[in-house]
Amino acid sequence: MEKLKIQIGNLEFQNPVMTASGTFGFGLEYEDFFDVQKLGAIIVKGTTGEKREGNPAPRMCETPMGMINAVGLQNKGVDYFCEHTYHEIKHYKTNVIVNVSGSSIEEYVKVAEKINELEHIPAIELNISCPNVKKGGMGFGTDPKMAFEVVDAVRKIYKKHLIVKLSPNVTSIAEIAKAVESAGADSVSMINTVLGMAIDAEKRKPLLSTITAGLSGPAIKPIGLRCVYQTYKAVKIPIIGLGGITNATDAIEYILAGASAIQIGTQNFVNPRIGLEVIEGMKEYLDRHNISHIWDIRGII
Amino acid sequence: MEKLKIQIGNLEFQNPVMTASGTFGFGLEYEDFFDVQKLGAIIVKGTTGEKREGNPAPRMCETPMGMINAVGLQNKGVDYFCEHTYHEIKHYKTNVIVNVSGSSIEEYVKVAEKINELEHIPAIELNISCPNVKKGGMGFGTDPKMAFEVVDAVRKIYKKHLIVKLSPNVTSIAEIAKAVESAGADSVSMINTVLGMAIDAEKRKPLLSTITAGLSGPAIKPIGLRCVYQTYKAVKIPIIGLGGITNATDAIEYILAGASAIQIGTQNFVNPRIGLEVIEGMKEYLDRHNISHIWDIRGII
Amino acid sequence: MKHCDNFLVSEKKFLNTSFFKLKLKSKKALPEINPGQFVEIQVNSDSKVLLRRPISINDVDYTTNEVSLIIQTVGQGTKELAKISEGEELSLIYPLGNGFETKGENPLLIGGGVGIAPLLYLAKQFCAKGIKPDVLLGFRSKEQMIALDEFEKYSNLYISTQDGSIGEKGLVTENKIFLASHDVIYTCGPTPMMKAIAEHALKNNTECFASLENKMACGIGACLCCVQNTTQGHKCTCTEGPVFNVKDIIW
Amino acid sequence: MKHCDNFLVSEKKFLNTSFFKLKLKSKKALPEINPGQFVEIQVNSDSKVLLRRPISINDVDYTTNEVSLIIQTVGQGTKELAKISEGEELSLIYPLGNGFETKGENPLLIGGGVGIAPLLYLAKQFCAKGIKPDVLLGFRSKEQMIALDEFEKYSNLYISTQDGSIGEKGLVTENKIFLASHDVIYTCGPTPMMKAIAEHALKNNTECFASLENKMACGIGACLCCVQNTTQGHKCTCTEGPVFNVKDIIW
Repeated sequence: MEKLKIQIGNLEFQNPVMTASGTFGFGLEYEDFFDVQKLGAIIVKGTTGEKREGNPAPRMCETPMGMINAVGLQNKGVDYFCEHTYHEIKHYKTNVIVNVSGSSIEEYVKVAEKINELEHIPAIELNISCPNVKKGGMGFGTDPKMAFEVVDAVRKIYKKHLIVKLSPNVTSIAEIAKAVESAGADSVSMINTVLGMAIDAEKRKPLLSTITAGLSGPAIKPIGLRCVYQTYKAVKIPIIGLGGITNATDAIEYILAGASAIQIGTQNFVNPRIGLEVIEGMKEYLDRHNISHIWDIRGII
Repeated sequence: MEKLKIQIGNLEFQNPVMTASGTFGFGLEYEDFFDVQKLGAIIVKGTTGEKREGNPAPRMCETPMGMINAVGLQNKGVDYFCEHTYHEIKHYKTNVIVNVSGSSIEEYVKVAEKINELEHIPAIELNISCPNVKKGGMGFGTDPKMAFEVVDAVRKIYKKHLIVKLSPNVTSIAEIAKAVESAGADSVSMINTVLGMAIDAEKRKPLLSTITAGLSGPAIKPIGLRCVYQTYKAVKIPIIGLGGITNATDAIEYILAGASAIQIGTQNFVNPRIGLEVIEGMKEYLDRHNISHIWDIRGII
Repeated sequence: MKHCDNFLVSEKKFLNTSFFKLKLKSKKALPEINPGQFVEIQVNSDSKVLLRRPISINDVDYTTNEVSLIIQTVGQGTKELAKISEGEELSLIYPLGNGFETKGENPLLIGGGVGIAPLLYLAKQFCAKGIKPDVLLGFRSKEQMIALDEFEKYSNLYISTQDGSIGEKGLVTENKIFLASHDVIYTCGPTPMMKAIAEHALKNNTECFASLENKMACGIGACLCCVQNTTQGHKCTCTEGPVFNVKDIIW
Repeated sequence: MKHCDNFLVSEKKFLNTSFFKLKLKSKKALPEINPGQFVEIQVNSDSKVLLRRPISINDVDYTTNEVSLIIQTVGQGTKELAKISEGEELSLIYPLGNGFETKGENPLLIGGGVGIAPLLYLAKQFCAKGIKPDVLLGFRSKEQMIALDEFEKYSNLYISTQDGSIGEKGLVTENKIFLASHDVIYTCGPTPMMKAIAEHALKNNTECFASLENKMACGIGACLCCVQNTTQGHKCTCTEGPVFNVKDIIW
């Protein structure tokens, strides 16, 4: 599988296929379905400074070829992760990356510092784009200055690979990407969910407890591709593309748009083995088209 | 149909169902399918200062529950409209509204001035959000200051009802809406298409000549609803909601989110009689729920 | 161990105007399945319906490797499932959730609407332990009811209908068997029904387990979408449920 | 006058591994349909395929009010259409486009792949005028061909295959009948084929009409998505085409 092997910053990946935070638990949940160590990386559930209960139900509804979620960073907190969950997954022979979330710069820094100490976590994904928390979250990701500040603060204390996850809910995602690049991010991942809303017309009520929340799934793939394409022309750091990937063809489209690697999100819910199928499908595509390495077609659109 | 009769600014509508610019030609194209005068309004194809050939082919591709178009304001220019097309449609016993587009403030002003002279055109929809033209278009709709300037200039010379069509491709659509409200817009319509992109992985080519272009259809309904909801809380002028409406239920959802009226776009291509069906379906909904007027449920989410 | 496999639709039968039954045959030996567990069923890969649908298991036949599901057509997903033909295949993730334990010597099983589905397999499991349980099923009317031969075989069956068109008239909580003494109550059905049953059980110090419904995405505890608020915080209906002890539920 | 109606699938037949034929029966009398016109067909309202598919009309039977379509399964839309059963209904917008005129005393009709479909009805119209046209059909190989009994009845039929497995070996532009003299050429097929034919026709001052394909949304001239570049600027393939005089086309 040399054709799929990549290096992003100082980090090696056996292939460019990762599972998106919040859609793959801690990897453990998918062990019944395939050997999750075959993934290029597992990005585990968003982790905050303290335990969070997340938003009240209802947290999910379906839309045409999409879903909206309002989970709101429910998690057991960074200390629980370090003391318990970490020990269940640190043996994985692939990159385990922690999605780091927060409501203040101090919280991001605190979580990143603690994760920095974990030997088998070679990278974090700084989530400055969660639309489902009242304070912070997406706020940091929609203003270049705030984005710079939070990444700059984390960069000062976090010594390993720093991925920053960006929001599409902005006038120019390339501007935000440039800001986080200049603050020292090693790479960016995009797109987080698109801010959306759904209503039950019969009951005349919103379908989600938070009213507006995060849209994902095939419906948003055109938006994700566009964001990657725009950002590829604007920054030098690698881009990890996501948004609506359901098969290897979609993954190839992201690479063509400029992504160095991809993440699979919502489709994990539909097909728990999709990660493996995308790896195999990308390999098959490269073989069929006689392409010697996946990056040979990166950004050629 | 008293239940559906509305007034927006100084303009009366027999019902709140309009057809979106660029999806219904000049109304003439749909006369074989139903009496288009039953619509609340027909918003005709975007008109510019001079004739435009639009973008090269390919201009259209499909995405999951959506389509992307890159037509790029192909039209015969405002003079041709005033001298020819106008005379074919001025007899319609419903509101015929002209979508006014341009690449400069001068062009918007010039077109608006000419349309202002047409007796049977009671309103224009100022399109400051077309993603498919290189100069102007969406540029005006993504910056509050530029949006203010163009609306202010048109307001000075345009005496009838002025609708401004807004782009969802911004960090805060409510900010833009506030700017155009303060510049004297009588109402806003939203959302124009979402900037998207599609790629043919096998051919390793973009599927559209402009590479990025405008996504519409059911896929974007959650985004449209969210934009209307956010804007309803921010401005006093009425909102005309659009984006992915395929039936009366979708239309009711937009009203619940805060829209005073709605437009049907892409679905006109799938079901040429959809306008009529939505009018009938909204009436049936109000009867079934014992609601005496459509605005009784406006913005109650 | 959870599985994700294609099953063959070996039988499809409409039970009334809105309920239909699917028998789905596995190509391999079925794993052990507990009553109250469910499957996540993929509607159709051509469909605009994106996510799987959680459907509780109505019955299991280990000899033929078949599971039975009773499905109510309520939305786009189930409407499309109703169009499937015998001989076609469906992808299932199974078995999911904790399921019911078979506790109690004198249990009462109460189902309402499509919530009756998992109680058949639960009644059968009680019978296998030598206990023929009391089963109380509630419907709006006779027309909403389905054929209950199987339930009659594996339980002492009681019926309530709201219009009295069959069985006792009124809610299940007004049925005489509900008011009789039982050591454990199991219930699955509409939330107001389960809530009323839970209140009664708590008041009478009867152990009571309710199988809850919730909008679900993954079904395996990854997405955290389907949480139920409980005295111990948010719990995933898919993995920590769907069966909850009613004393833990914050309705 | 355009119509939007449901048609009954009265016959469905697979013609080879990727082509199938649908006979669709109208519930009312068919309007006059010209050869080369097309329909916009809705795939399935449950499908994630949003837009209709433009399909050219292969034949018309006014006595039974049936239109025939030959469809090649190429993408998601046509793949789903291939799953439809006889007795089901499909929504059609029809008849669309300008269609072919029947000009010429000694015409040649050239089809390639699924582009052969509209030429049958065109040949029939010529026969109705007392002219049995020359028809030249090109396929990659015998396996890609379909039964041509109908064409044999209404034309002097010539075949080219790229591998020579039937008819003359080579491209249609190498076929002896192509090199013979005709006063008007009509063509429908892959763009490279039509372009080569057009060049030949222009060189020889033969009138030539080509039926073009394009990605379409509305089919009725409203969306301006399906434009073809011509010497008179962008023209809608759906209303100003699909048939163009090749001297106007900017390929």
